[in-house]
Amino acid sequence: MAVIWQNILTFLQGVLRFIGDPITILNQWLTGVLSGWGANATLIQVILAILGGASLVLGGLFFTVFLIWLERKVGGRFQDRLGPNRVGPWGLFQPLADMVKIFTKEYITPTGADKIPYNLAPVLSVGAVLAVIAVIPFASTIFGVNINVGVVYLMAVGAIGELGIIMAGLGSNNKYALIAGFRAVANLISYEVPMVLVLLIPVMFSGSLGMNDIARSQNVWYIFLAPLSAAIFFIASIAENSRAPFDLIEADSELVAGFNVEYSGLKFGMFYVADFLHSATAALIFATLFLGGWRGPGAESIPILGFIYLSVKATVVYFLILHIRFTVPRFRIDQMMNFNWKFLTPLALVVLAATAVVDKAIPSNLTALRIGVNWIVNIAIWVAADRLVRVVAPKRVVPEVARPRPLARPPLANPPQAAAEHEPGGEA
Amino acid sequence: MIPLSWYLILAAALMGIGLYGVITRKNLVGALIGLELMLNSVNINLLAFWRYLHYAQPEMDGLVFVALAFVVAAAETAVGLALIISAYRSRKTVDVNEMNLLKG
Amino acid sequence: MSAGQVIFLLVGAVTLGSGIAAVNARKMLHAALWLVLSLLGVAFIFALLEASFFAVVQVLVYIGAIAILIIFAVMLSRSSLTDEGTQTNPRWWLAALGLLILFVGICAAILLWPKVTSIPAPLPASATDLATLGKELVNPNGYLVPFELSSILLLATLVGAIYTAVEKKEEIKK
Amino acid sequence: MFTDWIYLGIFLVIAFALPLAAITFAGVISPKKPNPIKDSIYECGIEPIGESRIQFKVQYYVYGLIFLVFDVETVLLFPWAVAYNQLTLFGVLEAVLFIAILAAALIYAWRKGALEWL
Repeated sequence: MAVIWQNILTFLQGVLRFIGDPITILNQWLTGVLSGWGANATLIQVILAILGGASLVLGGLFFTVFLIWLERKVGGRFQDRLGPNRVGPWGLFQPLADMVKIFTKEYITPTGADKIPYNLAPVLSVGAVLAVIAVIPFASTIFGVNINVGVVYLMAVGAIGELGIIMAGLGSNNKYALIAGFRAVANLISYEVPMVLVLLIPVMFSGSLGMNDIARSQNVWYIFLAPLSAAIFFIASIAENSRAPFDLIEADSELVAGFNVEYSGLKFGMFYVADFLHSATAALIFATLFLGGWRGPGAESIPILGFIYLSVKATVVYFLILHIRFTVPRFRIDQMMNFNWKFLTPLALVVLAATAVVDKAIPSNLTALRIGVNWIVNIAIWVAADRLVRVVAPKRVVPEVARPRPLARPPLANPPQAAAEHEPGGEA
Repeated sequence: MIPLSWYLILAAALMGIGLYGVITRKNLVGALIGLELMLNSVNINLLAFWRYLHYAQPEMDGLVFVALAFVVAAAETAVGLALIISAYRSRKTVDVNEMNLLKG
Repeated sequence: MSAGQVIFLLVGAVTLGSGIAAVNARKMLHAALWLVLSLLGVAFIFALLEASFFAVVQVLVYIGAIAILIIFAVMLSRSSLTDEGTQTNPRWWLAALGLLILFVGICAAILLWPKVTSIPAPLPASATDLATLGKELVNPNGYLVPFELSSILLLATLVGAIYTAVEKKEEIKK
Repeated sequence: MFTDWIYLGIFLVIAFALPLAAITFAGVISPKKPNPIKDSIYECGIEPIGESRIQFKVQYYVYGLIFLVFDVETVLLFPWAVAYNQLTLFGVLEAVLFIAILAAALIYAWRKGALEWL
């Protein structure tokens, strides 16, 4: 009897351990199985790498289906609609139906299209976003790869995405697509400048470029040490995935539908997937860099907890992105460029320099003092920037579209201003 | 293991291709593209020497040189393209053979 | 032949092939796109050399900025878009011949050099650590002067390029 | 370390190959009935006039240029940021000088009117 109990207990312990840290245990198990089949160590590593990579990529692609549903549902609620609600419970299967439809749509290649760039563009777009997943640490043991240049890799992969947009614009043989593509790229590269600048701050604090190292080193969330940089990074990453208010790429009222007008079927679908997945990865990256990533109570010993923490943090950020998307009107392109080059970039430069000097001046073991001084400096910079904008910015001439008009009703016999005319000082 | 000579020969070939582009292209932008290839071949060489011929203590010279080569390459491209745009604006061509103002 | 050598040969072939295509393409836009592929190949070569930081920076700077700048510049000059005639000088074969001889000469020189067969020692951990590079860059006895000078070079680049490229106000009025 | 890169290479191949495979697969199962009207360029139903590869204004180039300058700057600043914890205050101030010179570049571009879209 005792033996059976013992067995059940060990089994339960095993299950718990598996739930706590599935990837490591799966890894060990697969390694055992494969070496049992007589594979050598290199081959096992390669096979595991292929399996891991394929599962991450496929997971990303199918997760997008859920993201699309989420975005439509949340967007519906923001706009006082129901959102998808016919196919499946709460319309959950709607994106699946869309997927089937988009798979069977005809590809229409416009006349005069440049075949190779035209067909390569959607692959580059979606591949660049998928490649980001490789360096995101989902938990202390669950990550694709912790290369020692993870942060720069993120930016480099973004460059491939820009290339995809340029190719789509050039290949389509369409003026609208070309203009939209070039505007999109001008937009993306512009907002990359403040993004890279504030990206240096987590790197400075953690002393590493690896994403997992950055997550691991956050005893204090970096948003508390560098609130202004976090804000700049957040704004720039919204602009990078071209969400409203920066959605000039898809400015439907100006540029038909952006650089992907000439695409149909799954080629268009790939741009769509890239778009949705991009904002999800942006939320994940923000959570990793500034919100402590998978860090939380007990996350070191039980990796799955870290995964849950990261999901919660990323969901909050993602919801914020959605909130901004559905409530803020679009910028004009000149406003957008001005905002970036004349406000965000100088601000990022100042914040970077100030944070570097201030944080060096304070010993790093005085955490409370560090946070306090950093906040004071950040707030001071923000106030100064705000004042400067008001002083320097040219006075806007507001066109008279809302001139006071004559009222339909006659003025009151005793205007209420009469009471205000009594000077309080006159009494003395 | 890959021998050092492979990298050097690859860099030499890339340098030759780039130089060919610079010499033969009529279009100035095309010449600049050739120049980019040449700069890259230099970087391959620098990194290969850094990787293969560093002795006892780690030498950062190779890496610093590559970093500075990046800066110089960026400066060269930016100014070169600006000159091309300026030339195009005044002469409406980017053809090297038609820029013969000094020919007399 | 080891796996590393196979990868090297593949990447090298792609790099050189797309390089040749880049200098021969009729349309400048295609040349720029071939250049991108070639630069990507160079990035992989850097990764093979275990210079991971520069492999990534290669993509970031060359593909993300320089190639895009070249494409922008191509789109600015109309004649380079429409001109689809032969893009090379008539005596291109002379250049090709000369460069081939040069290439063979360089190869001979490389292969005769005694150190060419040296096998790379495993990199010490401090060599792959970027912090070493960073400290060296701001070390007054190291590379501080080039570091600051590169900043000034970038400033000069920006000033010069903007001064050259942006139209003067009088020209706009004309 | 190096195995990380092999893994990353495999991951990149998968990340780019899977969408390619999906697109090819959808191309096989989807109908193919092209006709000239359907394939014509979509410009709001109006016949396209002239070449589609139009000339662009110089502003794109200027933004690209400023971006290039700042992008290259980060090449030098990233190693510095990694070494930040091991540097003295002097080392930090050197980098601040570096950033200040770049800020001067940005201010020049601003004064020169190069940042205006119009």
